[in-house]
Amino acid sequence: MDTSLQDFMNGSNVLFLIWGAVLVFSMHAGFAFLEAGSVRKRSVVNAFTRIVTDWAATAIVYFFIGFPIAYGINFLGSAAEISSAQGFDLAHFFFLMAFAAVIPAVISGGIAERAKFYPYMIASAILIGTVYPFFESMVWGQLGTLGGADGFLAATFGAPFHDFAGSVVVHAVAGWIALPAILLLGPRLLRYREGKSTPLPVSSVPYIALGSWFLMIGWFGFNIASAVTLDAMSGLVAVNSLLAMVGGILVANFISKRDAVFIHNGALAGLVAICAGSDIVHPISALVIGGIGGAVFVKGFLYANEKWQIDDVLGVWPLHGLVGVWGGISAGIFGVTSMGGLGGVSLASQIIGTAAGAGIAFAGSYLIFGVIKRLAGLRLTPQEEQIGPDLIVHRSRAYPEQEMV
Amino acid sequence: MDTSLQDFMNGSNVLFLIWGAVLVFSMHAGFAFLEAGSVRKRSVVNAFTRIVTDWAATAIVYFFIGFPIAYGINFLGSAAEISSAQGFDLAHFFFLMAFAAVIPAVISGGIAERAKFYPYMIASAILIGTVYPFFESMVWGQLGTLGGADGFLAATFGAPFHDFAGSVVVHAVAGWIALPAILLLGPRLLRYREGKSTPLPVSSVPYIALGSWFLMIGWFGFNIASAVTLDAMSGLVAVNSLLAMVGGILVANFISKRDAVFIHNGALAGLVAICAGSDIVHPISALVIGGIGGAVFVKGFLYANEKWQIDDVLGVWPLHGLVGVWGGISAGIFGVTSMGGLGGVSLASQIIGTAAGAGIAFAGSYLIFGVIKRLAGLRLTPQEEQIGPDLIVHRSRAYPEQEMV
Amino acid sequence: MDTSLQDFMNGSNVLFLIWGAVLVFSMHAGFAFLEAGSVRKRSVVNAFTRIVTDWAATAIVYFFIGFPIAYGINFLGSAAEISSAQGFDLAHFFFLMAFAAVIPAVISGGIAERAKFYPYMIASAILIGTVYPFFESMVWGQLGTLGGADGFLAATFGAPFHDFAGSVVVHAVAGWIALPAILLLGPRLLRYREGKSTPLPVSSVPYIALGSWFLMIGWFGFNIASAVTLDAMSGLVAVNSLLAMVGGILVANFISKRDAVFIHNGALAGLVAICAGSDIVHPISALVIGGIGGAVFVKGFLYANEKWQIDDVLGVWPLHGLVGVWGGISAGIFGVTSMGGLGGVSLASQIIGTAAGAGIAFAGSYLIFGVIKRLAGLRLTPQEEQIGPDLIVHRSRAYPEQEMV
Amino acid sequence: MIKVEAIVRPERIRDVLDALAEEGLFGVTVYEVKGSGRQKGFVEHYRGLEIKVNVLPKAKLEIVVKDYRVEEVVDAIKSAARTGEMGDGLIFISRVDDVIRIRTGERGDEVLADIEGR
Amino acid sequence: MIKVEAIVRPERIRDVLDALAEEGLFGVTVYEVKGSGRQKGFVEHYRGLEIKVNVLPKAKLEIVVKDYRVEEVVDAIKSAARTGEMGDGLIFISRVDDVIRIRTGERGDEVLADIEGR
Amino acid sequence: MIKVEAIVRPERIRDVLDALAEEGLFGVTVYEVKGSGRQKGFVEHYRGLEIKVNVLPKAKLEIVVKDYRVEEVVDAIKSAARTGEMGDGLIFISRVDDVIRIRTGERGDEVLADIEGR
Ligand SMILES: Nc1ncnc2c1ncn2[C@@H]1O[C@H](COP(=O)(O)OP(=O)(O)O)[C@@H](O)[C@H]1O
Ligand SMILES: Nc1ncnc2c1ncn2[C@@H]1O[C@H](COP(=O)(O)OP(=O)(O)O)[C@@H](O)[C@H]1O
Ligand SMILES: Nc1ncnc2c1ncn2[C@@H]1O[C@H](COP(=O)(O)OP(=O)(O)O)[C@@H](O)[C@H]1O
Repeated sequence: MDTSLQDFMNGSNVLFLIWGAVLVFSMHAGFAFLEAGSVRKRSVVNAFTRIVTDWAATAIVYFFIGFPIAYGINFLGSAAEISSAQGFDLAHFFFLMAFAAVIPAVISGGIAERAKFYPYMIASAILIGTVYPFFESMVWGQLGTLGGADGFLAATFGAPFHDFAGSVVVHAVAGWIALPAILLLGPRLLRYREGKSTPLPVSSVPYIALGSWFLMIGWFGFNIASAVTLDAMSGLVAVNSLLAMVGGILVANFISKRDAVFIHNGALAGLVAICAGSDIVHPISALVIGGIGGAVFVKGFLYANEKWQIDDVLGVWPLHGLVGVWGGISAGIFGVTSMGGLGGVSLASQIIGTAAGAGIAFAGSYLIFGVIKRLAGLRLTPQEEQIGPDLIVHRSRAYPEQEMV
Repeated sequence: MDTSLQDFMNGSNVLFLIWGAVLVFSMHAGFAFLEAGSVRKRSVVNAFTRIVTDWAATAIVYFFIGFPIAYGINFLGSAAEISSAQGFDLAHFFFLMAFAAVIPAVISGGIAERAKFYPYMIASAILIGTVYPFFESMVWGQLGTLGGADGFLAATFGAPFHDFAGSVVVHAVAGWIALPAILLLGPRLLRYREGKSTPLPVSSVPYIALGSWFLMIGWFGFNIASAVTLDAMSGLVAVNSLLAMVGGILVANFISKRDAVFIHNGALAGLVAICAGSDIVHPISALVIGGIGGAVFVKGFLYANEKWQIDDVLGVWPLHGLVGVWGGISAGIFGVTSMGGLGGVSLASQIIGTAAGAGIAFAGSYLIFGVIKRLAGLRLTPQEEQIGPDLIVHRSRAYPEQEMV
Repeated sequence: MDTSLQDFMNGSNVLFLIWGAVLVFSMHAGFAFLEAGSVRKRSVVNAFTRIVTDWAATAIVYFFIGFPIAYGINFLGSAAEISSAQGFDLAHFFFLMAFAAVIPAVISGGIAERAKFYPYMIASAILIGTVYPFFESMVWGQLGTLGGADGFLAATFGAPFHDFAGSVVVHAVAGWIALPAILLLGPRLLRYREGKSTPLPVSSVPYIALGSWFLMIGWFGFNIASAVTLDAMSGLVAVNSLLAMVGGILVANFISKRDAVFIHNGALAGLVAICAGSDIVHPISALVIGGIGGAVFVKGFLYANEKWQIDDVLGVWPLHGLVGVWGGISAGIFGVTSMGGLGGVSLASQIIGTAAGAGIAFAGSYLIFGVIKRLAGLRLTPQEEQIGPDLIVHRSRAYPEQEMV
Repeated sequence: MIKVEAIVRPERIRDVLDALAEEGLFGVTVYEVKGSGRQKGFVEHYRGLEIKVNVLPKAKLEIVVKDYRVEEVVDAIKSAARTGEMGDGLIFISRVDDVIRIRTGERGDEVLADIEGR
Repeated sequence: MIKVEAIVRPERIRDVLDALAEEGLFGVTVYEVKGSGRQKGFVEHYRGLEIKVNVLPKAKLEIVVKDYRVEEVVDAIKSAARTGEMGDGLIFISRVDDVIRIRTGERGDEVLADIEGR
Repeated sequence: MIKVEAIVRPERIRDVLDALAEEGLFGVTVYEVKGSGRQKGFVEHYRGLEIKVNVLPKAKLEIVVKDYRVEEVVDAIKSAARTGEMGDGLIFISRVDDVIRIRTGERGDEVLADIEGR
């Protein structure tokens, strides 16, 4: 192959990754609006600010620490050295950094309206530099213990842990990291009164819809570009993502009787569920996987927030934690050839890999949020919370003109 | 060509289609916000919910029925069987499914604020499984009667019906499908009082603008990826789309005296008009085609909604129906080489193909909406309409926090 | 290379440019929302309308005049003639036209709430047909005086003026064009009272955030597709853009004490700063460049709007003008190999090129806005301004339903 | 001088204003309010969580008139605002001691005389 | 008939409505208002520019009752709205000369009698 | 005790509040309202459809003061709110029978005495 063709192919592969990375970056706009719409007006500015600064903090920590831990590649050499093959490694870093940034965005949705600004940001940053890349390394990276072709699980059960686009590595881990943060923080004031659930109204259904649209759109970059190079590109991943999303929408619609917020979240549940197996299951299986994902979310949300009285504002633990677990396992069920899948997957590996992810995430997060809580406190005072984080943390309101005379 | 290069090229073509499909998918966010901004606050949640669930219903019907009818390809084999050439057919399905989903989104904009939820959804789904793929097959698909290189029109008039990106197959069909639905439903309460038009206020110009932006942006995927493979890719399509949009904006601006809603819709009118001929006309022709499209929309909207008192909330019949017809015909006028175009087009074929599309759409829709109206009713009761579909159908409001005490 | 491969490669390159162009186009939605959120409610419709019609006017002027001036290529031949190599030149035009459209969008943000509609639009159009392409030609185009490999600067200082993605050609020029427009217009009524600054409240922080997100996302197209062809594609540009943005966010956060608007603008400052050197500096340098960009913006904004009482509503002069200058110079500082950069850059050339851009822009703009001011006036009357441009210019309001009884 | 305050359904406010205008009464001030009374509110659902909302959107209009016009105003409002369903609203009548027009400085009945036609 | 107007903290409005409902008083009209008083406002920041906001969001509720119920109403509001911090608000008592129910045309005390239970 | 209600142009509300504050009057409640009167509304256009809007945004402020301060208040409002163009608004004066401060339980003139300075 002559050089110019090689350059062209490298460039195309870089474009593929960057196309994906930009879409995953755009999901962050989605996290921002999903949270802004789901909280009360007093917490809207805070939602936007946290999402964008967390992205920034993640980029730095993952650049210097997370990516090197996970893949053994660092970018401390000169610009010429680190950008060989048209900067493919850098592009890959960008794509995976955008995955890592899901972690603080998910936590943010759970702890909204009552958390302090910096303690939460520091805890998130520590997790991005430790727990997250450690597990990533075991599945996708240099360790390969769980996901490597000759890692422990592959050797034991005949197939490694398969998590194509991160149902577990990203979503389950994010959800199970968020849970301790939510528990350690406790519910918002007046969320439960004398043991009774008294829901706090969301501020804007249109913002929730906008957030979901950004997430739905960007998710196709998330899943499809997980192929990393164009010769591994697959239309199957795209259609599986599509149909899983569709399954989530329809099931959420039916079991919630046309509840707009549940439906828009149901789409996301379908997408969380399909990440792991999107490259190996049949589209009809994807529809089922996504549909079950939608149901797991709706039911999980009601159990968590109503019954167990965990004030998980956006339902991030059911959405990413529970549905992510379902995604990891479902790849083992539907990925086998007898179910019309492409095979090369083992249910045992899936269960173990998934459990490991959830367990490590929960434990690591409990430790780090626990320590930070002790050292600095995680929560605003009740008076501050009553006034709201926008005025307290940012000295501003979401709609200044309306609020002024 | 060695395999890895072939894989790379297949993968690139799949990326091309998926890039387009994701952009067309993002247009759905546009439909949602365009409708949400154009209705009153009581119908905002309903707008969002209908747009997203219709997408879901379309995906399923088109996967199992529509695409197989139109192209003779189904996806019932195993994952391995259906994803040859890196899943090119699946990617193509995704792209075309996103086109099909324009149908219910367009209807939705016409019947907003007063339609029942499921009857409308079922009628849309039936249309996606019958009328739409039937006409699609005649133009782009296995029948090829109108659009095939050796179809009836090609044989008769020397050139087949040319509809590159669906001015007719998608937009005119959508608009002429929407018209009977709107007529069978009748105008909103108080929209016309004692024969006089009393406009109902739109809720949000910013949402209308946001919707238009999503549509304008996504439309470049719609038109450009209609080339299907990269070797047929053309910068001409891109610039023609650009200039037609620009023509629509400027003409709408001038004839409406800076009416913000008309201007944002004018951009879309330009884009509807150019779909058919975007691959063959000269950019200056595109500017003219788009400009006339803008004028057709503005005038058509006023005639329909004011004079004929058709309560087409978003003006979908003029926008997609009338401008789509203009698009189909204009390709025959400006596509010929004497007008600087690439040729290979016949005005007679364009007129016949366009008329066929509008006629089949109108008739098929009249039948299906008529039957559903008889069986289940299409419309909320006056009391329900007064309260609004958000509370009646979804038991929620768009801005819960504001509305509560 | 056989033809089909050549076609495929051409098509891929066209896709690359179009991918970028669509992203840059989407930045315009960002400009629209950034301005809509930053003005008072009475000026929201005007913001949306100006941004979209300016895009249209720019497209036409740049198609017929600007691009031919800058690159010596026109599109007056037949469609067949102008679309060789799959319409690569047309795609390139689209991409660069989207750059040119930054000019009126930036001016718009500075003169918001008080400018007349057409005088400003005409002045912008004239600038797009004269000053802008003239300087563009000197840096990127046929003149090449500053940026050409054998232009004047290259001959004198050993390296041409390097402005990869337009810190200077686009942003500094836009900012320094906006400044005279703002000065000639004067501050909004009541913005400064008896020499004291009395800030006018912004209408919506969420819209500011939405605008920033569109801009941040689209910016990756702006920078990355500046490589123009895939064989010049570079992951380095992507990561440098990312880290510069991140630097801008974090520095703005720290020096403004979590001010949401500053933080979202800080991201943009980082991106403006990195455009020039994004293909040659090391990612760690990019972080520093972006961070300093964030600081320059925050401080520049306060100086301009508070101290010097220039009512630059969105802070476009500090953001694009000052930070753009910093971007041009910083490429000369950090681009050299001793700083880990790829070299081929001269600080002297950078300073001269940058100063030339700012100077030409300021002078040309002063002249054109000055003449138009004399001939037609630039500003609404005080009574009109009090009522607001939405009602005066567009006879409509942003939230009609809310305002009506 | 008498202040007439009427709480009506928001969808009726235009009709009420028209009815008043027909009597030559153009000077009116309108408030967006929420009301609770006999009309039932809605049980709303967000992510499956029930919220019972007992207050409903209402419009309140306030018009200050010369004493002898009160019954005219009450009748105009009643006939334009009535649907017969729960939630039609109430009218309150109370006394105002003085009225001043800011623009002219006029006071008392004179101000109201002034504004009854246009 | 007496009109009781109370300006309270917005976050207390639900409690006040509940307290009134316990007394059998369901007919209430609520306004979103802004108030200034002894409670300090906030200094807000937008792009570093300071804006001092002296008016704070408040809720006002208005309830017209028969004369003898006034003290009951005042007590209910006081106990449900009080936090003890600056900004708790005021209650105003004034006279209403007549009340008309639009739906039925009833007038006077009768209207209020009618609405005290549900 | 007297209640002074003033309907003014929204853009004048800050000036009015400042003028009142200069008199030592900080306790004020503000409403966003719509008003119709002699000032003409706008004919708006949406997608070419004309909507005539006769009501215009206004601000209403309400201040309860001791009887002897009424003229002071009226003058402060008048001078701060007047532009001389149609639409400057009206001031209504009426009687209040009692005032209660929720925080302290104080009643009557005492409440108002208390709030006149800060
Ligand atoms: N006693 C009252 N004091 C103040 N406002 C009241 C009172 N009673 C009713 N209202 C207002 O009148 C509105 C309509 O009252 P409602 O009892 O629902 O209908 P109807 O008057 O037709 O029986 C309420 O929503 C409330 O705003
Ligand atoms: N004289 C007054 N007239 C009208 N409204 C008043 C008056 N004094 C106070 N208010 C209203 O009561 C609210 C609470 O008053 P404030 O002085 O802050 O608290 P507190 O009554 O606990 O001392 C104010 O925000 C304002 O809306
Ligand atoms: N009789 C009235 N009753 C209640 N409000 C009134 C009355 N007349 C005028 N208003 C209020 O005063 C505002 C200004 O009145 P308008 O007639 O437009 O101006 P001006 O008082 O300067 O002639 C109106 O918008 C309305 O809110």
